[in-house]
Amino acid sequence: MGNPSWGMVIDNDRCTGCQSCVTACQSENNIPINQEDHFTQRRPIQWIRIERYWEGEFPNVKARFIPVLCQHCADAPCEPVCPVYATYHNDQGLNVQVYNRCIGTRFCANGCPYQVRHFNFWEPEWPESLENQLNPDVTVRTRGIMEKCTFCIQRIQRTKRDSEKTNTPVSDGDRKLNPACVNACPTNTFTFGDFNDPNSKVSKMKEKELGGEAHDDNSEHDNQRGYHLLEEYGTHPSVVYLKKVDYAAKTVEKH
Amino acid sequence: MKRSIIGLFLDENLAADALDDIRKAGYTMDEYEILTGLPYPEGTFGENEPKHKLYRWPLFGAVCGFIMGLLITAGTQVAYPLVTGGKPVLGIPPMAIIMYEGTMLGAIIFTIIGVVFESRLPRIFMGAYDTRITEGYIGITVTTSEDKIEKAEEILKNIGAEDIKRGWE
Amino acid sequence: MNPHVITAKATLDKKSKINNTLIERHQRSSNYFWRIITLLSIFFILGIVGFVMKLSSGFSDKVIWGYYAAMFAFILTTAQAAPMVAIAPRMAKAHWRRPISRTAEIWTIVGLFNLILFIPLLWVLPSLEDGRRSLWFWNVAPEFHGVPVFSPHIWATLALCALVFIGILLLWVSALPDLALIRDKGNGWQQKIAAKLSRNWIGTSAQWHWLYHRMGILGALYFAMMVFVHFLISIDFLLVLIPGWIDALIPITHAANALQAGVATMMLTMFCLRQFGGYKDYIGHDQVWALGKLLFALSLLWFWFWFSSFNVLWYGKKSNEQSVISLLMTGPYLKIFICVFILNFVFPLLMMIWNPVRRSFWGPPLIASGVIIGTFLDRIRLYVAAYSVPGIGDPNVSKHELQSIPLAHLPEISDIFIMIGFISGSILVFMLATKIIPVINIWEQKEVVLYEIHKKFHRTEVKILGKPD
Amino acid sequence: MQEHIQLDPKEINDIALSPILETPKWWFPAVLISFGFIVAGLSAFFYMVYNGLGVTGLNRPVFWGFFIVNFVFWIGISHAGIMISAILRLTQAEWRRPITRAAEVLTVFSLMAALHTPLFHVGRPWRTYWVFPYDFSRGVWPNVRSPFVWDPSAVGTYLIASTLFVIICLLPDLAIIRDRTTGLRSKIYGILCLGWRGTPRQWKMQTIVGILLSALVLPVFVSVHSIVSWDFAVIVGVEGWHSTIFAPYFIIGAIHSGVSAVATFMVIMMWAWKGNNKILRPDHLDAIGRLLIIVATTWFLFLFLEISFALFTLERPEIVLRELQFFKWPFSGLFILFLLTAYFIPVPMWMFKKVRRSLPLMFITTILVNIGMWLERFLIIVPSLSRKTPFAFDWGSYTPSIVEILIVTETFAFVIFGLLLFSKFLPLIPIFDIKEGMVFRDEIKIGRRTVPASIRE
Repeated sequence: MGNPSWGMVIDNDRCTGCQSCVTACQSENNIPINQEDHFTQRRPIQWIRIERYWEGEFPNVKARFIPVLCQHCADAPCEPVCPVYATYHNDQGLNVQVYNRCIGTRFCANGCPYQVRHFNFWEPEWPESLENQLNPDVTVRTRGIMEKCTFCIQRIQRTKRDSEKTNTPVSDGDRKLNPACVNACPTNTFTFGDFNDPNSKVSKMKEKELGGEAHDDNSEHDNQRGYHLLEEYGTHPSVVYLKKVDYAAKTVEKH
Repeated sequence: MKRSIIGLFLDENLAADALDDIRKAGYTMDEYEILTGLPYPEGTFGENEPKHKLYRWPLFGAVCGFIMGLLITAGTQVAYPLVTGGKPVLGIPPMAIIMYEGTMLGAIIFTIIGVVFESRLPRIFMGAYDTRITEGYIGITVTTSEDKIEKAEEILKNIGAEDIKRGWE
Repeated sequence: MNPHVITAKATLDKKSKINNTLIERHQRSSNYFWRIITLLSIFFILGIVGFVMKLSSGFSDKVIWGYYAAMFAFILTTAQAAPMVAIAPRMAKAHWRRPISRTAEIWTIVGLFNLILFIPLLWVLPSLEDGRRSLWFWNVAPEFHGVPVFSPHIWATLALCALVFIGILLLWVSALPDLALIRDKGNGWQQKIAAKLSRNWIGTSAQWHWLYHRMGILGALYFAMMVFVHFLISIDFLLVLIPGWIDALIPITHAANALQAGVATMMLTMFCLRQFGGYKDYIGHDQVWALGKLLFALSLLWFWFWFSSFNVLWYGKKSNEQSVISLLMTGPYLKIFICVFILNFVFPLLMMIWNPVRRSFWGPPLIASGVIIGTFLDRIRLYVAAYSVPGIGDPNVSKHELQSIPLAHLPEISDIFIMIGFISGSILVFMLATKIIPVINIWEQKEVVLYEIHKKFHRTEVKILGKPD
Repeated sequence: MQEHIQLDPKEINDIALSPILETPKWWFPAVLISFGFIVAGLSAFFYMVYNGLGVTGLNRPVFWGFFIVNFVFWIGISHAGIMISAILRLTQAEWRRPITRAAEVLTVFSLMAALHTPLFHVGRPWRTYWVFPYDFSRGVWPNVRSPFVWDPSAVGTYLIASTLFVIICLLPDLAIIRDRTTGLRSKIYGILCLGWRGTPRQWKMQTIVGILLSALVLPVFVSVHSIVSWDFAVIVGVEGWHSTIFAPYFIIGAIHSGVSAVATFMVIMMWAWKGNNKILRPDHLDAIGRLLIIVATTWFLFLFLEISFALFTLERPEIVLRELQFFKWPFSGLFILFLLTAYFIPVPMWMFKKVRRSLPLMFITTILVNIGMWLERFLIIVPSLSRKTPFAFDWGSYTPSIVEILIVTETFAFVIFGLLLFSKFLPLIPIFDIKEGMVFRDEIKIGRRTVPASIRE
């Protein structure tokens, strides 16, 4: 049993855009509350965000939702450009961010085509009442550094420690293992797991939806819904998206 | 104990003649020297062409710089092998860039050192010197032992130096 | 700038002596010369045979035309770039150009020859209708409908013809005084031709003024046209054939390589003239010295252009760029690419940093021959690869990406015939042209006597160069 | 073209040393004003450090703004010096002599300006030294794959090289000042010039080092801006940046802006120190003007190629970006201004000899060019970032804050301040080079005509 390669499958067909994943992420990862002025300044910090696109003319308007979080790319464009190794690829297929090492050149943020990297323009602060809800497992980031989704690495590590203590293998789809967004989603849009383990749920889904040779829109793959976000950039993400089942228009989310 | 003397000239030809006489009088080439305020074409005064090994310096520097660059690039990546963006550790293009810069830096720094060394600088004792040299005068200095200095002064006088000064070496 | 460079002693001769010796050299031609001519013509006939074989194989499949296109591009980058060696220094008023400027200009005639090579490519290259990308933006938006389907063919042809025409005009204009000289002093058939060509040149100051003026204009035009031709050829006959190859640097790289190869060609021509042509007194150290420095600089430029596109493609991991890299460099043509890299960059660099080599008579020509071979291989690497990519119609080729890398395409017998034939053919044309037009520029040679003076400066000997403005 | 005044060495000394020996009355006010701007900019910087980068106009996705624009701009200006002095030295162009030193000094100071801009840019300036490989104790090293590590290596090399170049060429002139001044000053300059005497050996070294260093610095100069351009070109995610032509395009742009800056500086020198008019002639402006026409046109060709190949892909994001860049206010306005100032106003004017030889017009046109080139960098960086991805959801825009503007003015003030100080204590005109030119200049008489000529050893 080698190292795991953590990944996620996101089924756009299930997403209702309810934003509960966003809230869960904020509270799990000590992300400062995005007040109104953060949005007006275009500086909100959302490790996961719901991209909302409207289609068609009123009255028959369709809303499209894509939850976008760090794709933990195998060939991440954000990693090699960092001058101080503040972000690199660890042995569990995670694209990790070293807050202490970061000097805030924001080069990685330009490199990332998904725009999931966020910069602390201000010192983070919480209202008095929320000071005590901060998660002790997660550091509070200072101003002037980058931060991004970690697949809730603190939960992964805790589960691994427990499993080592009790000598029981990490069970697939364990709620203690899953990132906060996965647990919070009311419609099971997300599935989290280990792509290196062929029996894991994510591997099976990927095989089913994205299997076969190089994925394209040829006819024999019509029944397959899987795709990678912006795969033309050659980033090889470890997040697989499933198309919205839509008979009217195909491949809308792919832009 | 050496004495040195300087004769000042305005006319290039006169200076050249003076140099000839001094040479004829049997002063060796490390005894007399000609000082000018600007670079004349080589051998204008029939002085002997200075030998130098300047071109070896940049090459040596380049080699040092290249090794330095190699150590920095390869060394750091081997000592701290983090995978970034699926790029190979010890990928050629990035290393090439930094090694190139190192090479050039080494070459340039050593060139400068070489120039300072080859032009025999810094020089602590000015010996016989006159501030008018930088204003277009041409100075001929003779640095030699006590007994031969008189003769040099004689020569410079006869040829018609504008001014003659003595200095210590 | 350095004492070791001796100007050829002919520059010190009297004008009349220059006249006589040069005309004499021009009129006499050894049977050694004619033996080479016969040999070359035999090879050339071989080339014609290959040419016919090619034509017989039809235009439907563009893979088999790869080497042919490479051959065309090679002559374009060497022979048709060589005249720059005459034009650029003339603009910079550099005196070292004088003995070799004519030699460089005579190479323009080879352009005529290259036109023949170009014609079949017009049939090989598909029109814009097959949906490949092109800089002509055919049919991408309603406002582009005016663009004709065959724009690449039309414009490339026009530009190439213009280039050749301007080149020959330049040669003729700059040769006028010498032709007049032969008309007056020469004899035999050469004298008759010269009499026809030299028109009514009698060397009035008005005529000289006209000459200088025209030469300036034509030179500038030739340079502009050359760059333009390289742009069109490199885009329409190379870049667009490989889907997903988006390299904005290619046109300029192509032109820069041409300059490098042109200088190398001139270096080699010069060497041959000096060793075998018997112009030892006219082609001196400072020509080799100046051209050597140029060649060195251009070889560094080659690397810089290559690296600045390679680094960008290598660093980003876009799949279309990766596939282009593996097609042109790391893939089937890896070995050729390594040779090119060594011959066009590593070898010149390592040799030329040594002053003794740069000053020697053998060093720069040696490197030049290496560069020419390198350029030849480079053209093969690019063009054969591009032409071996199946067209857009093919199912596994998308507009934006090259899905499968085609295998290396080896030359057929006809390709080899064409290579031998057309290279020797262009040399043949060059050598024949030297019989009509003196290969050393006599009037510029005499002009230098006015502007280059060796005089005594107090105790030393200095060279004084005049720069008329 | 060269009508020239033959001066004897003493006159040349007088002219070149006048700024040093007697201070012009405008000097102190100028120093004070520029220093004031520096103080203002630095205080803005500390305010920013204290409050975080939120006080700038930067946002997501426009993470890079004025600071990087400015960095690239100053790197560009810095390319003038070596361009002028190295290339013209190697081609032995006589008209280079009076302007080489000025150009090199401009290089040095603009490089310093460029080098301290990243401090303003990064989120934690007090950690910037981490990009250098210094940490042997913990074995934590920088990432040599990052263009931001290539930058310090290249720019650092360039700065060291050009500074040493200036210093080594200063030695003979320092000796002149030593002989002119008395007392302590003379002592100090005497130490600085390492006891220069002017022996043939020393002069030979001087002449050789001019050529040798030029040949060595030229490749560095090419590499520097290529590497700066790769800060952008290696990013695949930003449509406007990922182009292979960037390295040569940036270089030629840099030369365009840099040579213009040198021309501006020359005009200022002519105005500021009247004596210079004997040495710095309209001829030199004329020559530089001609050079500029060629450079500008080449640059324009690259610009054309860059744009046409961007559209060549016909990909949606690219089209969207270019629409923003060319047709959407305010960028459309900036773009037109950029085209006019960087090419379409100056170049046609330079076509006329009158313009090339008139000080005020050259001053205006070259300033225009640099406005245009600054806008060019802005138009490359900001629109590309604000239309970064196909995610229309995350498109952004950018308006600089007062803090950024203050800090940008600081860099300009810094360069001016440095040049003023230099002009007070060291000669901006390479005295011995001029003298050499006077000796090496000669004439050839052919019939009634005299042709300007020069001695070549």
